[in-house]
Amino acid sequence: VSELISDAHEKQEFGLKIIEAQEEERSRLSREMHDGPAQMLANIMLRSEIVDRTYKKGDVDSAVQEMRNVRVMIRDSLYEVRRIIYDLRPMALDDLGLIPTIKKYISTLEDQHPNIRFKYQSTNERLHSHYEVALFRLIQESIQNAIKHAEAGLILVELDISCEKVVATITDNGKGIEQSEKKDKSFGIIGMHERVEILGGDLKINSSEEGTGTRVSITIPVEQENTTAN
Amino acid sequence: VSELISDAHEKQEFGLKIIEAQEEERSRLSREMHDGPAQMLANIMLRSEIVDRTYKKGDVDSAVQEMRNVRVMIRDSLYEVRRIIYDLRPMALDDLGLIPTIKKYISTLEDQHPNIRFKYQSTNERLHSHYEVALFRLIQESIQNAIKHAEAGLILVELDISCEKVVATITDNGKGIEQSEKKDKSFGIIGMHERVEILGGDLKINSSEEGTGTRVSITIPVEQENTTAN
Amino acid sequence: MTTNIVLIDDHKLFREGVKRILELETGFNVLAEGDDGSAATELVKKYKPDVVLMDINMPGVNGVEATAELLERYPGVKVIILSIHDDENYVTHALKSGAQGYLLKEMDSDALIDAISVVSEGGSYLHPKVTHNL
Ligand SMILES: Nc1ncnc2c1ncn2[C@@H]1O[C@H](COP(=O)(O)OP(=O)(O)OP(=O)(O)O)[C@@H](O)[C@H]1O
Ligand SMILES: Nc1ncnc2c1ncn2[C@@H]1O[C@H](COP(=O)(O)OP(=O)(O)OP(=O)(O)O)[C@@H](O)[C@H]1O
Ligand SMILES: [K+]
Ligand SMILES: [Mg+2]
Ligand SMILES: [Mg+2]
Ligand SMILES: [Mg+2]
Repeated sequence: VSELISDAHEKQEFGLKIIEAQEEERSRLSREMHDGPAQMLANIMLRSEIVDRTYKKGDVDSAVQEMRNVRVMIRDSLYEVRRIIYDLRPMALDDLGLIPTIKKYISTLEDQHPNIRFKYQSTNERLHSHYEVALFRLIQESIQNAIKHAEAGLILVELDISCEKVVATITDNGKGIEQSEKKDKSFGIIGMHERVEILGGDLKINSSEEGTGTRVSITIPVEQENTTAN
Repeated sequence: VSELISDAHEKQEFGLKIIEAQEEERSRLSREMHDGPAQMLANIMLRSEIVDRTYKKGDVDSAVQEMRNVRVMIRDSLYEVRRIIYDLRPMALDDLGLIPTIKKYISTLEDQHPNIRFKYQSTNERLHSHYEVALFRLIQESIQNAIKHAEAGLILVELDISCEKVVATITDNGKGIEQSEKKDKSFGIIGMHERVEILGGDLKINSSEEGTGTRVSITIPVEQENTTAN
Repeated sequence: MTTNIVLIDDHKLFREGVKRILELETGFNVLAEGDDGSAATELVKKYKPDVVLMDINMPGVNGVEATAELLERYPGVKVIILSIHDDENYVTHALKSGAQGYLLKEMDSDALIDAISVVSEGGSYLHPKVTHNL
């Protein structure tokens, strides 16, 4: 009986961790919406006020110029909203699957990093959508970390999908993770650990501060869609 | 050994269910953003295009008038974004705790239902924030269901917070749940079951189609903040 | 008579908007601007404005903390909080810091000018939409 209780307790602990992750994500999203679209719309409100004011003062040219500014700002907000929507759920994932979505994602990062390479091997079957989503998020966070923090000349993304497991490695030749730099508000790596644990997988981060870079290795056991028992 | 494996398997199953819930929420949010702010901003882009055209035709007065219309639309989008931000995380929950937040929430529903009553009993301690958030969501969904589907004259929300458990019941005297009406796209009740399971609690829904209404009973074992071991 | 203003907000475009509106009005002068709550006390010390317009949500020191700190050292200065949120919790929290005004960022320019005028003359100002929620 006591074992049952401790099992139930462990399950609840685990569940709570996940609710925590979920609420953390909600807060992050709400901050993102606040600093992005909400703030941008407030800006637009204000600027469109200026159109009115300048026009009333008889300065038609300035009013028209302001109107153009407003339009540019409206377009930017729309893009920002679209970006958030995409981040919530890359459409391509459901339609095309993991590998094309990663390809497409990396192609959108050209502005952010000039040298991201993608190598993959696959038995070519679709994974269950939960795995695809989770793997996409894990790879996305690892790439973002390499872009934001590593100052690397090269970021290499490797993906190997076989019948019983998926192995993803994200390697950069940058400056490595400085232990002292760990911030309170960083949830990227913590979130990755949680996600991998949920999936019963394994996450290793090897990094040296001698400038030989960082390697994130993710291994997830999977059942492929077509080989699923039920 | 085989027991260990089956344990690991069960944990993974459980984890996957949660990822599913999380992704379901993401999809919902992304739909909401798409149908709300994104659509609204696209309309605004179009309208502001008209402003420009009208201006180029030399009709400055109309252009400025049209700009005022655009402003109203921008304000509506801002309200919509703000609503989404609130839904992500009711601010009051962190500041005030569960009972005041529910009171406040119910007070905002006056437009939607004329007769929602709230009764509560509490040892008056704050619960751990995960419990507060989860309970708020469960109660919110149950009230929303009663408002949307029950056609009830009265919705009664009861909350009893004691040292070792929280019991919430949401009762309506409406038409009951029609089994045939269960839709594919409904995630409310499914999501509630998942959340309650995470918390190691119990969810019962009693409903009859003879118009005696529906009762949702939620029981969650808790440790209160001040009695937590660590 | 000119009302002198210091403007604290982390969004440059928003600051520009506020400045443009106040430039178009006579009697208002934006002396300085900052993008973080921690800048407020320094700027007030240096420029001695009548009114500070203070955003709530900023990275680093937020507007409510900054207002409390500012008013402790310079009790004579008037502060108007700027916020996206109309939630009453936000408003009461913000007013507890000692601010004299609360303005939603969706304000029209009349509300902005009203608020500054009222507050600089010793009154207090709540955005009409906020008053409704309280
Ligand atoms: N590839 C990398 N190269 C160098 N440093 C890294 C790398 N990845 C992570 N780091 C360091 O580890 C820290 C923690 O990373 P983590 O992803 O958890 O947080 P973050 O990226 O700072 O914030 P968030 O992911 O929440 O936006 C980073 O702040 C950075 O200092
Ligand atoms: N209190 C109630 N009275 C009558 N019918 C109900 C009540 N609660 C739920 N139902 C019925 O059960 C169905 C499933 O409810 P559920 O909350 O899962 O989905 P939904 O409310 O339709 O959609 P969603 O919650 O995803 O917006 C509803 O569509 C409705 O027909
Ligand atoms: K701001
Ligand atoms: Mg990161
Ligand atoms: Mg529902
Ligand atoms: Mg801000």
